[in-house]
Amino acid sequence: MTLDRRTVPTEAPEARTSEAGSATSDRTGRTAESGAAADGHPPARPDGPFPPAAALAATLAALAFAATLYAWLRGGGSIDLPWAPTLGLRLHFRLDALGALYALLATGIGAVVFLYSGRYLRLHLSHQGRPARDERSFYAFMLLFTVSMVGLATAQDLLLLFVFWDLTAIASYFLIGFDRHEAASWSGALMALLVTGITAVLLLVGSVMLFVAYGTFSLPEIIAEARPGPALTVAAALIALAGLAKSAQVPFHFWLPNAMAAPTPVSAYLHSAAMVAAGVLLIGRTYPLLQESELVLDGMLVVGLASMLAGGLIALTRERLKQVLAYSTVAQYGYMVALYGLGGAAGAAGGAFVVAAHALAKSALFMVSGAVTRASGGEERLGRLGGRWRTMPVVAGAGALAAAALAGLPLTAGFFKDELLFKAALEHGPVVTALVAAGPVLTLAYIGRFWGRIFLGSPKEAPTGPRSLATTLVAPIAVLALISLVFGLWTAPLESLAAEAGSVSLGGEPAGLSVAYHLDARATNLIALGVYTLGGLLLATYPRWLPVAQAFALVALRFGPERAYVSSLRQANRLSSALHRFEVRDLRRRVAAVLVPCGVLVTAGFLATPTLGQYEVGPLDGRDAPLAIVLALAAAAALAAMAPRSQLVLVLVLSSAGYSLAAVFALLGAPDVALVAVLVETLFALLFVAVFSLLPGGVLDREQSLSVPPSRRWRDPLIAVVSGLFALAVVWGTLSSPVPRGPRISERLIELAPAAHAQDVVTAILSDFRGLDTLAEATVLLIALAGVGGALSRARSS
Amino acid sequence: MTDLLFLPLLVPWLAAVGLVLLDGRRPGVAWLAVGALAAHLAALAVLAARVFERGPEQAVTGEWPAGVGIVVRADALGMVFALLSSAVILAALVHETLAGVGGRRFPALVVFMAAGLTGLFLARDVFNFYVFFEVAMISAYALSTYGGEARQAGAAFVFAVVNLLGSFLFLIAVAGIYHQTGTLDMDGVTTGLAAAGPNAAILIAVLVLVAFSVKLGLFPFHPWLPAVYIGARPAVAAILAGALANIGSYGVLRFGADLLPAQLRAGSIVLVVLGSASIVYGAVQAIGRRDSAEVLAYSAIGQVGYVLVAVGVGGAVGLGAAVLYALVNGLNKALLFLSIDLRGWLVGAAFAVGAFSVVGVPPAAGFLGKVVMFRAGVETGSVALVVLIFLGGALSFLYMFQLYQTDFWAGAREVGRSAPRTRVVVLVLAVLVLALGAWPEPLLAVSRDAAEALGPEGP
Amino acid sequence: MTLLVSVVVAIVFGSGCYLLLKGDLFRVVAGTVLISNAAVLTLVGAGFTRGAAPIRPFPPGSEVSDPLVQALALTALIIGFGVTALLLTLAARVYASSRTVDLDQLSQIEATREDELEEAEA
Amino acid sequence: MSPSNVLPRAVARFLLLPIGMIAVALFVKGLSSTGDGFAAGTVAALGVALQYVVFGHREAERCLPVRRAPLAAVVGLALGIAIGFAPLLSGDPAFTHLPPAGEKVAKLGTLELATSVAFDAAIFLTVFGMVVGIVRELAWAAEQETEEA
Repeated sequence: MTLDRRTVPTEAPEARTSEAGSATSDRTGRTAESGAAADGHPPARPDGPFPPAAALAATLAALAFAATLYAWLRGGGSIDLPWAPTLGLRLHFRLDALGALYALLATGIGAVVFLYSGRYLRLHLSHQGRPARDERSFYAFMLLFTVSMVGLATAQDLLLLFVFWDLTAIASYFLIGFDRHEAASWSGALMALLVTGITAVLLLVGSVMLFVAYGTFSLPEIIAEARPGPALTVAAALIALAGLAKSAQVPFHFWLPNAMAAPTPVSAYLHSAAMVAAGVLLIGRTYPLLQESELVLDGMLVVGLASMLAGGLIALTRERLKQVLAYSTVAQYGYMVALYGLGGAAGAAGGAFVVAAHALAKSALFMVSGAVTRASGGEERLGRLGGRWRTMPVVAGAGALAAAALAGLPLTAGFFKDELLFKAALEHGPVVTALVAAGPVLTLAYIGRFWGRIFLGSPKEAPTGPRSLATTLVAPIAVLALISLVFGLWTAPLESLAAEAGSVSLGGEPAGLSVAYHLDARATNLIALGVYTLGGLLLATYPRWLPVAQAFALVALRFGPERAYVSSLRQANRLSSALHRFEVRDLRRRVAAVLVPCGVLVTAGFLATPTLGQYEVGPLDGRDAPLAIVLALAAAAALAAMAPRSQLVLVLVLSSAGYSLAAVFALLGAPDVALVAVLVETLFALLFVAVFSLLPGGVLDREQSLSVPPSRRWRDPLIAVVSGLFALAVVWGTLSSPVPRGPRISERLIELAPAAHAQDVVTAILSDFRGLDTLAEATVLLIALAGVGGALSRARSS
Repeated sequence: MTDLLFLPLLVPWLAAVGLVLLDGRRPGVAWLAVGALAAHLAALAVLAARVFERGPEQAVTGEWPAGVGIVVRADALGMVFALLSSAVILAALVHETLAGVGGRRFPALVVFMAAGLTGLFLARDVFNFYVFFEVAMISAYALSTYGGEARQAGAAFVFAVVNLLGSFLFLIAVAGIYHQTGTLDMDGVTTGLAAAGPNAAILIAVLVLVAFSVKLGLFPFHPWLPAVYIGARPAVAAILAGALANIGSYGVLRFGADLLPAQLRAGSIVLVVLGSASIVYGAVQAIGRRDSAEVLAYSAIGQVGYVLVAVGVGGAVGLGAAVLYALVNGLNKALLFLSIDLRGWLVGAAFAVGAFSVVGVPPAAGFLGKVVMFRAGVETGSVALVVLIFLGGALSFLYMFQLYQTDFWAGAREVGRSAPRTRVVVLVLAVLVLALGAWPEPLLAVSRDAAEALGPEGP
Repeated sequence: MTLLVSVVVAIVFGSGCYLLLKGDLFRVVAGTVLISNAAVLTLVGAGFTRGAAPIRPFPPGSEVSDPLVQALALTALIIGFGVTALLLTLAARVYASSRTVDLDQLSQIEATREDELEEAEA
Repeated sequence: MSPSNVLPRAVARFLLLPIGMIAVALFVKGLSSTGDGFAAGTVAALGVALQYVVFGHREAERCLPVRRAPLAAVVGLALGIAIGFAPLLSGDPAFTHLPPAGEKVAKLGTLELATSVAFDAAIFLTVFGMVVGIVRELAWAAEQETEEA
């Protein structure tokens, strides 16, 4: 298995999850088992007592739900603590209606899903042969997710919002990758992380833009100050993009179907009520800024409609249960995004209402799919199911309720979700209304197909799973479905919460929201009737339409954004490999990589600054003749060092260059330097010869007979000449005319030397004025000795 | 009160000299070195606390006039980098001690490097800076042979040759600085260079930039870096990437913003271009690599690009961003490199923290680096810069998590088990990275103070 | 004079660079020795004054050579010596482990090792 | 070592004395004339290196206490650090030498006995130890190499 295949999905999700997925699960299942055996942990058992971790998680979530509800009923409240005063960051949380709505969803649905997970996860782990202790990380990340959602729902500071935003992405990453040995989990987790993580950076950029413009990250303060303008539009668009990506909207939607590699409770929670909801939450939270720009609103409307239609169409064609639901989620969040895009009170409050109504129904449906799959021994293809109502009537009934809620049938909360959409759309003319109405038509068709093919008809294969499902696998579905029904009949709580949440999104303006059944011929009712008729018709005749939808799905997958994602990942890896082939691997070019850019930069420096009059030849007269001669000698020796074939001759030439320089120092009035230079050159010669004596004879001369390839025959001297030229320029340039001929420290040193009890000023500097340098220099010598010892002792031992 | 000023330098220096004679493979000796470094870090922390509270502390050797004697000064910028470097070195030494030191002179060399770096960050004298720079570098050359494999000797040779070239260029710059200003004391140098000829000053600036770019491993000066980091043992790689590379960041800040502000402004576009090229080049190279050390080496090339870009942006925001990014990057690299030869799910968690920090996902501290970088980019009003930082981040997502999944999910690191105690340091670093992200005030305040310590470019 | 010193520095530096670009280990070390010498000469050349050695008593009437650059040059020389000594033994060590002083062969060995690393991971 | 190189051996042994004297002179005259601890240390070390070249390392080490060379370097450096930083104990900045500027110094011949002389001696020890240490390492490595060959 190459990495490419693991990183990059190679096929359309349907195909991959079927073939590649099962193939790898075979192999990795074995690895997991052997790993479990090696660790001494037996595989999880599907039966036994209810897992305490799940119980604990569910209890905590339920308590959090109760606390949130209590706090909300007591009028909300806020926490405001300093966090990072340097950037004006505050830990500012407020439980307003918008926050309460999402926090209640996250904790409430969380509690129900955790209850469901207890039994489900044991079944899942035992199916894979993994030990029960693997579930600990599952609950840890689920709880982290819950906490992050509550934080996200209540945060009032953009940077704080970003922190929780990314925390949800982290939790989601590890939950999708829970079956880390499966190829699908591998690529699905990476995809979700890349898509939501990278787009999260857009939220950060937008926030920083607002910070730079308004001097604060505090959302209420920014909203109070915000004035429409291009900067605000860009910031709002970036934030909206982050929200759209998280809500799995076209063109970022593809991460969601791939995230179905996660265990079903994760989907029931994250991919219906929480993770995807975070995107809409962000839009609702920053809506006062977003609605300043028509462009952003129109963009959201278009994206919402596109997601609604594309998601609905593809959902109609999917075979796997969770794939149907995933595309349905794309479509349903399209409703909400479209509502926010339509704008106004209806849009803002409607968006909030739809989130809740959808979350209840979709969460239940995901759990239905999980229950059915578990009861069928892992079967998750619609074509292989059927007639399941006989074996699991409660699930079938609850599922029917949830499906009805999703399809917007009367008596469920879902009915109002459609009605609100129609109402908002009607204000924008017939075209928008028609487009919007197409969504529910498709919903009715795909969800009807989903429910019907699971529960109706005759069983295609005998169920191989457990004969009866545990109560904790069924009850959570029933609870959510019933809540959907209750809110369909008793509309007041959800209505007021959504209205107030909408008002938060509108920056405090009241958002009227009237949710009630009207038995009259008002437009929304008529549209709803039309939708039911068309939807029913579509459901009845969908086999005939299927090729059209399938063609669309095929085209969308083949040429859609997922394809772009996959191919850009592949291209990036390919580009990297191509680039790596040019990576320098030998010393010569590593040296050239320093010298050549240095030469370029020096040239640039010349072009950028005036050079006229900056260079001086310096005084030179007849008395300097000896100096000029030794300098010439040194230069000649250095040039000669390039020629010799034998290493020993090279060392001799090198020494003569050094001695010539020592003579130069002596003539320049620097006897101390000259003395040390002579000594150091002597030592060098000694060391070179000593090291050469370590090498077998002939090696030094033989290597030199190697011929130089023609490509290098000119390049090396050229680089050398260029570096010589830039050295000339730099040294001449910096050693020419010091502009301020003010006091120099050297004069003070000469004055003060007697005070340091020394006649030789240089020695005074070395041992007194700059003794710290001398000490550090001596340290270099000691370290060199240590390094030499280390290198040679290993040379000896090797 | 000059005694405390020298104490952080004196402790490791003396300790290292003593340690040279002892066999570092004996656990007692290694723990002795750890103790010395811990004492050093404590002294440094006390000094730093005083500096942050009351402002810079300064002394001149021998009570001579400044310039005659060597000026030693602890200011916020130096303290920040000294603390980071020493903490990383200590972490690496503890890590290696727990795993078992394999070289006779390893502890001594590590402590020598701490001494050299401290001296360098305290130096307020151009030549003194160079001397301590060489103390740190020669320790690094010797350290990079640690492990004793053939490839390490080859890498050390490459490392030494290329960096020596950089050092000599820097030395030529020092000669130029002295000739142009008549002094070596940095305060005098600053005023002297402000009055120097523009051509001479820009040439000095170029040499300094090249010297520090080589240390940082910036594209296109980088080719020595992968060979050294890949060949080195994890502890050594952590020290090189987390501590030694700070010389480059600090040097660019100190010499650029403090001594050559006019040249920095004039050449800011060069810095931004070099930094951007590094960001993209490092990230693209990292994507296709499969070995942890290779990915991290190229990631290091990319990450230092951000520091350079931030310095190029300049101003209080840019310089503060550069300091903060260098700090966070040092910690990230120490954490990630030290984890290379470890296994187990806890190490996986620690590695994930490091990976999230590199890509800038909160609550890992790295997100602060991204925040300040974007702030610097937005304030310049350059769309291209913001897009570049975004792109660099996006690519780092890809390479970090490809690596994480290969190593910890696909089981590339499952073979063999590491002793639990060897994981301690990595876990501590991971917690530190998380804590600094969750409570960002210290990092933000410290990097702001450090940027303010820089001369005329500061606010 | 300034020009003359600069030209010699340039020649020594350029020759050193040429040796760095040569194909064997010890020429590279020789190159660093030359470059080190070029840097030291630059330091000495950076002095402001030329004349007698800065040792008291100064000969009357003549200028004294700048003592500071001499101290710097000394320090730089010695540091260069220490580092080059280490470099030389590193070269010996490289030779001992790979039995070649040819840099082409050495870089081939490095490339092969890296490729093995890649394959081992893939 | 064949008997034929008796002469070089005698010369080498004999040269040790003048070389040592040169080293001492360089050191003593350090503060007043050309030369300092580094030069003196190097010269002395070159004298020892000459013994290695002529006698081979085994014999050279038999008659000279060079096995302790790294110790000399360490002691020298430690001494240097101690002298450099000792003034901190009395509240003075580092590298404050005694006696203070301008005060009378006890003289030993021409050598002024300031602490900077002791500092120079520390440098002498370090340099001597380092150079001899490297020569020794190389000599032993050479022996190893010839044994393998």
